Amino acid sequence: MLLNDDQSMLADLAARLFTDKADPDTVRAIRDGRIDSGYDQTLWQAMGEAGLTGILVPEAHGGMDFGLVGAGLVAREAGRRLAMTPYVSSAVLAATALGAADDDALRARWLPALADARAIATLACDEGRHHRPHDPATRAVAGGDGGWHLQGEKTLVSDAAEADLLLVSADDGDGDGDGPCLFAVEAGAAGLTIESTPLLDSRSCARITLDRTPAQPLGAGRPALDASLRAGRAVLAAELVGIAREVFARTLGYLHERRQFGRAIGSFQALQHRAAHLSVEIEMAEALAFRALEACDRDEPGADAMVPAAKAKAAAVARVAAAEGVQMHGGMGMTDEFDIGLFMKRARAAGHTLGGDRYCTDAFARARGY
Amino acid sequence: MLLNDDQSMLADLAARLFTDKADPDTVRAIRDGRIDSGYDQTLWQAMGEAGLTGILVPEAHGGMDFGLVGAGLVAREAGRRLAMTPYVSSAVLAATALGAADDDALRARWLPALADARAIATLACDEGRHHRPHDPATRAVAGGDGGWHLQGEKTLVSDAAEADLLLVSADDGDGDGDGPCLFAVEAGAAGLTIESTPLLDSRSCARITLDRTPAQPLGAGRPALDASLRAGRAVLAAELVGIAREVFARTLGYLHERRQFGRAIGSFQALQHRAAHLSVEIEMAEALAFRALEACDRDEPGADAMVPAAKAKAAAVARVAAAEGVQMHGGMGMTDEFDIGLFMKRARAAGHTLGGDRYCTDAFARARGY
Amino acid sequence: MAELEAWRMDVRDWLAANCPDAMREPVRSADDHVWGGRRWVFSSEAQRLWLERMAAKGWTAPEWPVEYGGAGLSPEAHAVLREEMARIGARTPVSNFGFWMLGPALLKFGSEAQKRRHLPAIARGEIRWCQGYSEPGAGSDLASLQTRAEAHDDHFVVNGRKIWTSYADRADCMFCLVRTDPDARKQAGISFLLLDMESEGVSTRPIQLISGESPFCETFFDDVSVPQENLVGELNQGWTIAKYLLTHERENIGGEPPGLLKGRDLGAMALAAIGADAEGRIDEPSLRHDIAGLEIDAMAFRALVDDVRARAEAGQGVGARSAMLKYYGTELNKRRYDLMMDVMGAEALEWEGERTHGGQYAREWLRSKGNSIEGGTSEIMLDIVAAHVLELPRG
Amino acid sequence: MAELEAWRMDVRDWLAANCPDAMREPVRSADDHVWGGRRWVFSSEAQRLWLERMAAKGWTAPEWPVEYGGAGLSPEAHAVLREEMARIGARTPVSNFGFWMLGPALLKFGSEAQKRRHLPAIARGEIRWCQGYSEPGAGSDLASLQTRAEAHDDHFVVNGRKIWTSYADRADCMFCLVRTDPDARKQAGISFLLLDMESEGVSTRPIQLISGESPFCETFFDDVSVPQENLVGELNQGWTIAKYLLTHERENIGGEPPGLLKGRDLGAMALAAIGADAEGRIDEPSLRHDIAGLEIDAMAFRALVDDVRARAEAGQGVGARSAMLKYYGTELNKRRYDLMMDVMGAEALEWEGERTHGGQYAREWLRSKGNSIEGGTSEIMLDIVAAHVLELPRG
Repeated sequence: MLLNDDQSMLADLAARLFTDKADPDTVRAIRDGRIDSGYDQTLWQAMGEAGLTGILVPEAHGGMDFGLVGAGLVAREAGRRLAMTPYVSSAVLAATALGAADDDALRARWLPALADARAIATLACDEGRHHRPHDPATRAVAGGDGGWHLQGEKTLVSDAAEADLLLVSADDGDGDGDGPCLFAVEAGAAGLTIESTPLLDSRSCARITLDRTPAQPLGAGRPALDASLRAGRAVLAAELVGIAREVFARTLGYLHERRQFGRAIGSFQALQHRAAHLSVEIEMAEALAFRALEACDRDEPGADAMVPAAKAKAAAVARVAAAEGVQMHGGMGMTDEFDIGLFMKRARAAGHTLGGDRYCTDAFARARGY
Repeated sequence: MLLNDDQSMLADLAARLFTDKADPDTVRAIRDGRIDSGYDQTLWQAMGEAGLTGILVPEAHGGMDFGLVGAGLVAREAGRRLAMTPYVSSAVLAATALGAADDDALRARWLPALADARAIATLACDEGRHHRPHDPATRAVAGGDGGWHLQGEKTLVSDAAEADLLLVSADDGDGDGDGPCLFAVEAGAAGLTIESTPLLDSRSCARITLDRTPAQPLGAGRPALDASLRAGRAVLAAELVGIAREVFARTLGYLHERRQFGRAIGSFQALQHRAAHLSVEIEMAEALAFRALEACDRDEPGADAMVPAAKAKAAAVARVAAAEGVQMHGGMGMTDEFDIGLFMKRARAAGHTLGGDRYCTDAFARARGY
Repeated sequence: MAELEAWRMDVRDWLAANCPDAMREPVRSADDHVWGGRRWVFSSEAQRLWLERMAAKGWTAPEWPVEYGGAGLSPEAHAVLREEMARIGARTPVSNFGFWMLGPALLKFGSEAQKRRHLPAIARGEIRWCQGYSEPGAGSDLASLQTRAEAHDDHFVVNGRKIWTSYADRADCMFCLVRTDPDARKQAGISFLLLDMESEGVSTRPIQLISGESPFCETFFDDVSVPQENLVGELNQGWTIAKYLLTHERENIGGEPPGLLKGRDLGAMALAAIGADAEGRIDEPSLRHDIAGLEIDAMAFRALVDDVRARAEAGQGVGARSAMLKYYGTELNKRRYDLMMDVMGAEALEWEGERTHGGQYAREWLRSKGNSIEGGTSEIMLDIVAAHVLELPRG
Repeated sequence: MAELEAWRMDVRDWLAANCPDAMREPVRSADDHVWGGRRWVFSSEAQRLWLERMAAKGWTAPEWPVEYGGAGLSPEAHAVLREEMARIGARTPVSNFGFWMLGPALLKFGSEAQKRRHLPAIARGEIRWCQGYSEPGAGSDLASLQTRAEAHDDHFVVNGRKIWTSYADRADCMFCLVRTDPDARKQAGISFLLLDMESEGVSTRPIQLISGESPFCETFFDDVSVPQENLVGELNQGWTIAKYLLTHERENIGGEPPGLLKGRDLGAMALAAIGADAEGRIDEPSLRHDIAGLEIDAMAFRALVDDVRARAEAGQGVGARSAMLKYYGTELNKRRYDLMMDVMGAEALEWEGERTHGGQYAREWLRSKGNSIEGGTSEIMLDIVAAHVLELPRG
C-alpha cells in the first residue's frame, strides 16, 4: 500500500530501531542461555521508549493509538530481525482485548502500563494441538462473593512466564451460546501454574494450569476475544511478510555471491525462475497483509475474510521462502551457524500461532459464505 | 513392471496395431463429420481380429482371458494414439460386469459377441455432474410377470448410441442396503431414449432416459458393478499413462527442435527441470498403474486402494503433461492443427470418467481406513 | 479539483443526453463490440449514433490532441470521463488495435504527416487496424523475425508471413515489423511499417484454436508493395517502437480477463453446482478448501494490482513489475479455470448443446491455457523479473 | 535353484544357532548401531559376539572375495543371506563408510597391497572410515575442490579443509579427494588418498545443524603427511573413482529414510492425533485429502522403486535413473514431514521435553530439509535427468 506521511515515519523509525537494536543471533543467545531471559529486554525497553509497545493503546491511556497498519509496519520490521519480544502478545493481543474490555478500571490499570512497557500481558486461548478458540474446555465459575474462578489448562501461551497479566478464554457456562469470554488473571494468582514449553523458535512459551484461580471478567463477551484474535492474526501476517522478505533478500544475496561451475549460481535459469516466482508471491502476501490491516482499521465488512486470508497467505509464503532459502544456500543453509534456519523456525511457529493455514483458509471460506 | 513373455508379445502387438491403424487425426475427422460414425470402425474391427476386444472375456466364451495387465497394455497404446473406440466401455466395463453376472444365458449370449466385436456394450452408472455410483436415483421395479422395468435418467454414457447392450445401474428397492444392481437393457428397448451429448474429446457420449424400459438383472448385486468400475478405472489409468507418455515424447521432441534466441529451447534450464520432474512423475504413474492392474489380477487385498490411487495419479500426471505440452509448444500448442490439444481434451475427459481425482483420492483414503 | 468537479458535471450531463439507452447495456460478445473500419456494418442505429457523437467530441481517443481527432484531455480529466461512462454503463463507442497500439506509437514516433493522416481516421472509427508482429519462427524471440521488406526507390516490397494477427481477415490495415536489413544483427535490421490489407499479394488464413474458432489469423505477403511514406520512425529503428509498445501492452494487463469467471466467486459457483451441507457450506470439503486457497491467491493478487496501480498513479513507475502481474495473473486465471472444471464436473466436459451455451466451460478452460503464452510467455516474464527486478546475472 | 535352497537352509540353521537374541531386536538409534573401529566400545557382549561370529564367516562383507575378509558370495547367495537375516530381524553386525564406499573403490581401483591391507580390517570392524569429499567452496561443483596434496619423494603433504565429513571425529581413517595438480583443469588434477585421522595436523570440528547436533564435521589439514602408498589408483586420476562411487551411492538410495515417519501411514497418525468423525474418518477433511494425495504419491514412488530394482536385478542397468529416485524420494520425504507438522500442530513445535522425546517432530522435520541437498542436490539430480535420461542439449 501507499503509506501516508505518518505511516512512512513510523516505518522508518521501526526499521532504524530494529536494525540497530535487534539481531537474529539473540535467538541463539536466549536459546543457549547466554542471555538469561525469555525475551530481549533491551530491545523491548527501546520499543517502549519509542512508544511502539503502546501502538494500539488509546491516547487517553498513554498510547499512540496508531491503528493496525502501524502495528503491522512494526511487526514487519520485527520479523526481518527476528526480534525476540512479547510484542504480539502484549502490544497487540492483550492491548486489543483490554481496549475492548467493558471495565474502565481494568483498562485504566493495565493499558498505561502496557503502553510504556512497565507491564507485559498475554492471551491464553489454545488448548490442544490445534487452534480452536471458540470451544474451550476451561470453565469460569462464579463464586458466591461475586468473584470468578477459572478451572482448566491452556497450551501454547506465549510469554506467559514473563507476563504480569494473562487474558484467559473460558466458557462462562451461562449457556447463552455466544461463545467463550476473556478473564484477566494476574501473575502469581492462586492455583496458576506455569510450565515452560520451549518451542522450536526459542521464544518464551508455556502450558498453564488454572485450579480455582481467581479471575476478573473483561465483560465484553466473545467480541473482545474475536477482536484480539483478528488483530493478532493480521499483525502476525505482517511479521511473516517481514520474515519472507528478509530470508528472500539473504537468499538473493547468496545467489549473487556463491559461485559453482565457474558462475554465480544466481545465473542458473531454474533458480532464477523459482526466485522470480517467489518474489511475486512475497509482493502479493505483503499487499494483502497491509490491505487486511487497513480494512480492520476502517472496520470494513470484508475484514473478516481478509485477515485469515492474509495470515494463510503470508504463512505459506514465509514457509516457501525459508525452504527455498535453505535449499538455495545448500549445506550452509542447514547449519545453525547461518540464520536461515532461525527464520524457518519462526515462520513455522508464527504460521501456527492463532490458527494455521488450514484454520485460516477455512475461516476465510466461512466469511465468504461457503 | 517387468513384463513376462506373453505380456511383452501383447504389448508389441498392441503397439504395432495402434501405430499402423490409429491416428489422432481421426478425432478431428469424427468431430468434423468427415467420418460418419461415433468411433473408428476400421480400427475396432482390427482390434477384434487381433482378439483385443475379448481381452478380458473367458476363453470358454471365445476371449483371450488375458487379465487386466494385458488390458492395461492395450489401453496405454490406445492412449498414445488417441484410439477412438468403445474399448473401455465394451471390452473392459461391460465384459467385466457380464463376466461377474450370475446368469449363464446372459453371459453365453453376449460375451462371445463382445469378444469378436460383433456387438458393443457399455455401462451406464452416472447421473449428475459428479460420479456417485452407489446412490442412483434410477429405480428398478419388478413386474407382475417376473420381469423388471427401469425408470430414470443416466448421463455420460459412453458409446451408448453404438451399443447393442447397456448395463444400467439401478436401485432394486429391496432395501437390503447392499447398494445398486446392474440391469441389462438392449438397444431399441421400449422407453429407452438416447440423446447424444458431444464431449470435448469428441467421443460418443449420451444422456439416456429409461421410461418403463424392460431390463434383465445381472443377478450379481453390487459386486458386479464394483468389479466393473475397478477394472474400468485401472484400465483408464493405463490409458492416461499412454496419453502422458505420448504428449511428453512430443514435447521433448519439440524442445530439441524448436530454436529461440539462437539455441534449442530444450537447452534452457528452467524447461529442463520441469521436463525432468515431469518425466519422474510419468514413470511413477506408469509403475503404479501397472502395479494396480497386477494387484487386481492377483486379487490382492491392497487392490481397492491401489486402483483409485493409480487413476488419480495418472489423471493428474496426464493433465500436467498436456498443460506443459501446450505451454512448451507455445502458440502452436494452442492450435487445433497440432495434436497436443487433442491429448489435453482426452486427458480431461478420461480423468473425469468413473470418478475424478477427488473421488478417487477419497476412495483411496477410505480403502486405507481413514 | 473544483475544475475537475465542474468537468464531471458537464460530462455527466452530456452523457445523460447523448448516450442511447441501448449503448448502456453490457456488451454480450466480441461481435457486439464496434470494431469500426471500412467494411463495418453497424448492428443498430444506436451503435452508429453513439460512435458519431463520441467521435465528434473527440472522446473516442480522449487523450489524443484535438488536431488528431482526440479531445486533448489530461489523464485526470480522462479518468473522470471513464468513471462517468462506467457509472451509467456506457459502452466504449469503438476500439481496435489502432487505438490501443498504433495511436500511441504514431504519437511518439510518427511524422506529422502520418499523425494527420492516420490518427483522425482511427479516432472516427473509419479504419480498423491489426498488428503484425509474431511469425512462425519468431515467437518469444520476436527479434528473429524474417518477414523481409526490400527498399526500392519510393516503396518497399514485402515478402513473408505473420501469425497471431488478430482479426487480420477483417482489418483494413496492419502495422507490422519487417526486416529491412538482413545483414544486421537481429534487432538492428527491423523497421516498423504500415500496410493496407487490400494491397495486392496480401492474404489471410484464420487459425482454429483448441477451443474452437478464434480471431487469430496467419497473414501472407507475396511481393506486396508498400509506399515509402508508410515507414514509421527511421529505417532499421523499428525495434525501439516495438519495445515501447510491448511495455505499453503489458502495463494494461492486471485486470481480470473477460469470460464466465470474470467477477465470479468460485465458492458461490460450487455452492450452486455441488449443493450445501447441513451448515450451508459447499458439500465437498476438499473442493471447498481448494477453492478458498485459490480465492485467497486471487485476493492477494488483486491487492498487489491495486498497489501497483496506486504507485503508478502516484507517479512511481511500474517498469518490469508489469511482468510480475502478467505472469501471475495469467497463471492464476489458468488455475481458476482448472478448478472450475472440477466444480462443474460432467457438465464442463460438454462441447456443444444449449445446456452449456455450446460448451462454454470446456472452451473457455481450453482458451485460458493460451493466457500464459500470448503477450509474452510466463517463461519470458520470469526471465524479465529475474533480470530487471531481482537483477540476477544473465545465464 | 536347488543349490540356493540348500544354501538357504544352511544360512537359516547357522543364524538360528549363532545370532544372539539381543541382536534380533531393532536398532533403536544411531548409537545402537555398531560402527566399529579402533576406539569402538561394544555396548553389550551380544554386539561383540555377533560381530566376531559374522566376521569369521566373512558375512560382514558377503560379496567381497574370501582373501580380503569377505565370503565371496554371488549376488543371488547374498540375497538369500539378506532375506534370512531379515526373516529373524538380525541386525547388520557392523557397518561404516569402509563397507559402503571404500571397499567397492578398493576392489575396483586398489592395488593388491591396498586390498590386502585395508579390506580385511574393514570386514572385521577394526577400522572405521569416513569420507572427505565436499569443501566449503566445492559443494555441487565437487570438482572445484581446493584441498592440496603436494607430492614429495615418498609422501604427500596435505593442506586444506573438508566439510560434511560424517563422524570424522570418531573415525580412524578417511578416504578423500585432494588436488595434486593445481595447474590441471578441475577434474584432471584430483587424486584419491587414504589418510589416518591420528596423523599430526588433522583436526575436526563438529557442525551443528538447524535440527540440533549432527554427525557432520569440518576437518582441517595442516601440513599432514600421507605416505605415497596411500594413493589409490593413478596420480591425478581420482575423479574416475569419485564418479564411480557417486553413482554407487545414489544406486543405494530409493529406500525409505529412517526416522519417525519410516513405514508409517500419515493417515493413521492423523486419525490418532486429530480424532475420527462419525464415519470413523480423520475429522479434518482438507487434511485427510492432502494426506491421501501425498500417500498416493508415496505409493507411486514405491512402485517405481520396485520397478527399478526389479530391472536392476534382471541385469538392466539403472544408470542415470538413480538420479530420478534420489530427486523424488528426498522431495517426497520433505513433503511428508511438512504434512506431519500440520497433523501434529502445536505438539510438533516443541523443541524439548519428554512429551515429544526432545522435540523429535520439529527436529526431524528440520533435518529432512537437508535430504534434497546432501548426496547431490535436487537441482543437480534434475540436471542429470535432463542431460542423461531425456538427453536434452546442454545450456
